[in-house]
Amino acid sequence: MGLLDKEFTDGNIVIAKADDILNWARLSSLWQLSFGLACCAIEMMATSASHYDFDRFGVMPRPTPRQADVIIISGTVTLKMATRIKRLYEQMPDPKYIISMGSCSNCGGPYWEHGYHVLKGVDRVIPVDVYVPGCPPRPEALLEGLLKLQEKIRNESLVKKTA
Amino acid sequence: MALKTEELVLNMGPQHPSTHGVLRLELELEGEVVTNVKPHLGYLHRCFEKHCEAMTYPQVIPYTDRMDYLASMYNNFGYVVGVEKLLGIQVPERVEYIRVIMGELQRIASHLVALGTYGLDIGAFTPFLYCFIDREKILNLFEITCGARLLYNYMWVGGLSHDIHPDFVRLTKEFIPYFRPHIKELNDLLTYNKIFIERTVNIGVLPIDTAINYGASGPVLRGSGMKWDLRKNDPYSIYDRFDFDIPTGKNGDCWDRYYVRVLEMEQSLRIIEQAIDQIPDGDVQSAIPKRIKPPKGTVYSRVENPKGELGYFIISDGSTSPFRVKVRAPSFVNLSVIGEMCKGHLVADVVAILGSIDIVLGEVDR
Amino acid sequence: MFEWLSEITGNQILAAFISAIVPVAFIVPFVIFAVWLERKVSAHMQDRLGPMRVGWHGWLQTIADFFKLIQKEDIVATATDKRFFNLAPYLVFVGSYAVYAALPFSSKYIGSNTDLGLFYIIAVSGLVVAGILMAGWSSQNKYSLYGALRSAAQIVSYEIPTALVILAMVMFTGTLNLAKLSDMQTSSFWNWYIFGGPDWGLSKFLVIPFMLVAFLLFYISSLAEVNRTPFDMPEAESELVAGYHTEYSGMKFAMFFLSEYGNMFAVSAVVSVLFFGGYQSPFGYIGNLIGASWMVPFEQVFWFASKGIFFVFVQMWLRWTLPRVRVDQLMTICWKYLIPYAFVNLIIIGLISLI
Amino acid sequence: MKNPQEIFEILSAQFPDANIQIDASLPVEPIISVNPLKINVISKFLAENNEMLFDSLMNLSGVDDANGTKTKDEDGNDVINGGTLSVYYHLHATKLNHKITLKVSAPRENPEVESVENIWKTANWHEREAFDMLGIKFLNHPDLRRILMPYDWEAGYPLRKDYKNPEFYQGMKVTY
Repeated sequence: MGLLDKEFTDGNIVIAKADDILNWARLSSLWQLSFGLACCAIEMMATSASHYDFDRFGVMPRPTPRQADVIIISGTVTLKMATRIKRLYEQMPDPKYIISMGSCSNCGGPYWEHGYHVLKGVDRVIPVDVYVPGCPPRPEALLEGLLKLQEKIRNESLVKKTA
Repeated sequence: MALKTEELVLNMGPQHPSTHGVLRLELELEGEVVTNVKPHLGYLHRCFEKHCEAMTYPQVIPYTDRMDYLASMYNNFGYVVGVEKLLGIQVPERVEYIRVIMGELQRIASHLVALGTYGLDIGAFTPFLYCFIDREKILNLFEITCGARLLYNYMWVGGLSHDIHPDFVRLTKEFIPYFRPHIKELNDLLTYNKIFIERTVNIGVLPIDTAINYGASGPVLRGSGMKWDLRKNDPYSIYDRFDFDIPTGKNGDCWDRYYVRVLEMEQSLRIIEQAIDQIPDGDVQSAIPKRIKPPKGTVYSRVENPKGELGYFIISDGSTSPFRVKVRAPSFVNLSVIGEMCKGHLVADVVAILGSIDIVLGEVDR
Repeated sequence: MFEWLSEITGNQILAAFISAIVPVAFIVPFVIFAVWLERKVSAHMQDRLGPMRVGWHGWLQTIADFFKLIQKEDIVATATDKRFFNLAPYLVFVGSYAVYAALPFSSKYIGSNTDLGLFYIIAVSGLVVAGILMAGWSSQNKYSLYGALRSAAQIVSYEIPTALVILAMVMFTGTLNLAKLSDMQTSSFWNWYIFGGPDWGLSKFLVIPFMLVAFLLFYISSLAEVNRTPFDMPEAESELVAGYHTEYSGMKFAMFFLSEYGNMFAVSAVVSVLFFGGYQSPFGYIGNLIGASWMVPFEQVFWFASKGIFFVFVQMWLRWTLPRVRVDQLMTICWKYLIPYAFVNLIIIGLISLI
Repeated sequence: MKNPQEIFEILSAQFPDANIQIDASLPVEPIISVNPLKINVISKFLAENNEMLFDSLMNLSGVDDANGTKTKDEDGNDVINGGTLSVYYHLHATKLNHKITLKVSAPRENPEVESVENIWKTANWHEREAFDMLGIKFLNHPDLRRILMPYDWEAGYPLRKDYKNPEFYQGMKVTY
């Protein structure tokens, strides 16, 4: 059944089949870089603790950027830290994704007006895939952000680079 | 011919699994032995004091939450006590009792994170998750009263933002017998574990006079054996009505600082037990002034934050927004002692010592 | 196995090649199962669920990890020493894979029935140390260097208690050949060496406590051999970021993962052969009962695998409960406690085997 | 157990030339103001004298008094020149349990204050922060450099009332 209902316009079947498997593999084993900045990091730890368990989705914290696929920017990005985050992003091997967690890393958050040392949003330094609003976002919001990211990876394709 | 050895500078950089956030420690090493530690701060400097000058008195409270985001109830508590001293207003009894209960619950939650991440630093993964399970129970209590899990904006100048939930008292009474055996379980799992003791006893010993000279406070000072707790020595709010004792360590090493926190959790349970039955009724927002314009003057108020002595120095010039607020953050001062404690230890001990002084970077960098 | 194959196929090289493939066919599915098992065991110990979304109860999780690791970009930093950097993971895998040649999976199948089985195993596990040092040194990263030096010191110094316990066992049993060792512990668990070995007599009862001590010594030093907690100094996350495989990404890191879990099973298998009767079943074979003797080898493989997996489970159990030991404490345990105990044990078992 | 008034008398008797005044008019706590270049001598006396025993410096905070003349520069925000920057010391004696607040004011142009680092080690970081935020130079401080802001931050001292945000820092836009 699955074969017939896939219309033939979007690339032939073989590519589509390979895409699905590769995308499924990438989205179901997102290894997270264990890196937290501020209050959102505590909510991220609560998410990977027993109550909201990140591990159910295959997210495993890895200490080194070389083995990480997704980096969750959880907290306020200051100017002094921004150059470090850019270098961390560059250290990660390629199919990598960014979740910007919390309004501080989305757009500077409560520090947008008088924060002379706060970077107004991490997307000025690195390309962000999913923004999770909230200050700090609840663990359920972070899980929903992760599902959004998995959604995005599911639709990626080898043929045409979406992002 | 002597072996030519060189100093190795190792960067435990802003992104490091064990630095509790964005702190960079520059270690100068001889082989594995640390000769000098130079902390580099400021990676989370969020300009709190600049915001205080631009905001009115009530608007500053959400920013105090975000300083020590593990004990934000107590940050509000310190700031609010200071402004009330400046205004000279007296808060109703009900508010005082609720503030003490919330403060002590927050102390238990903050110590749970401290003990859990300390187990992580020494290499035991499981206690961290057990501590977070108990902490979720406390966060539920906070959530039903003020709607937030981590940063509450709950204690206002002169009162509280919400009255406590009708079945808050019942839930708290259920929490106490639920949590007490868990402290014993944590002790069996980690405190009396032979390897844990091997890793923490006689590591990072801090004598009392260096502790006072460096201004260390809270569990770090009490771990060195000094019986100093602001709730007893410089009482504020209604802490003098409850009887609880102050646990102190013997020889000021990492194990003592860890164990003082475990005992303090029991003491906080005792306070909550006494306070939960005597909550008088009344309106929690009766004493909140319409426009907060304190007279021209200065005040330095200090409270016993779970991390140590949190002080607010508020200068008001008579307008509705503070002229200058300087915060004496306990983690900032406790961290300055790390250079002294780490000399002559191994790299693994630096991680243990950093975990034992339990710093929160939001407070260190403000 | 090798002899039987060379008769059928006629030439030696083809037979050698085929008998080399069989352990890989066992290791890769075992590692896929073990990584999934570790995540589920650690999860349930920590009161959470572990992988659930990737197939029923997450059984596809490791396959997904494997496919994802294939797609990862393979970063080789410019400052690294390219040749050694690329060679190191395969050398580490060879070190743990070569041990499988001497492991008796069942009476019918053993990689190569050498008489120096145990001696060969100790010698080959030295390759792992070379691979780790190469990985640590060539990635030009201070943390990797620290991790590699610590792990090399740890593996080399923990080989001495392992060798001493094996020496004691050889004195008691009289053979280095693992296949013979397993054969001697036949019929019931009472004949296993942990309970004093097959032949009745005074020496059997005298040696039981010392066999227990030998087992504990061997198991502790095998933990250190494989860098598992409480001795996981090299990848001590909290201080050394990720030890010697900090700079590795993608398939090279998967190779390290493969060799770590392969090594875990290899060491557990040696423990079960030495003390718990290798592929012997504790009660006797169903195949013999119902007269279908062709079933016996398969039962033996089942018993061999289940004993190995039980000891791997115990290693995981220890990892998620015990904190980590510091480097100098690690060395004190080895040189001041394990080795003296191993010597005394060796002498006593030697005396008993004379009776 | 002494109250600030008695301590003030003892201090002014001990150091007549350091023009010590006390200002108890404003609420909550009386403040003893001292000459900035004499602060380390006075602090040593306060710490060692066995009637005082001020062994713990609770808090050291730099404040921009903003009492100079305000002028508008070309694009509209005001610049303060003249006036003073002051440093408040909150001292506490743990054994005798009394507290005082010292205040030191230095001119805004080149604010110089003696460092009390050798008496209370905790002052080291507090003074570095006061320097970082307000530009108050502490004489013979072991290593006076920025503590919170990036080391190469040339856009002045952020907590001054007339501080203006730089447009860019290392290629990143600072203002919103």
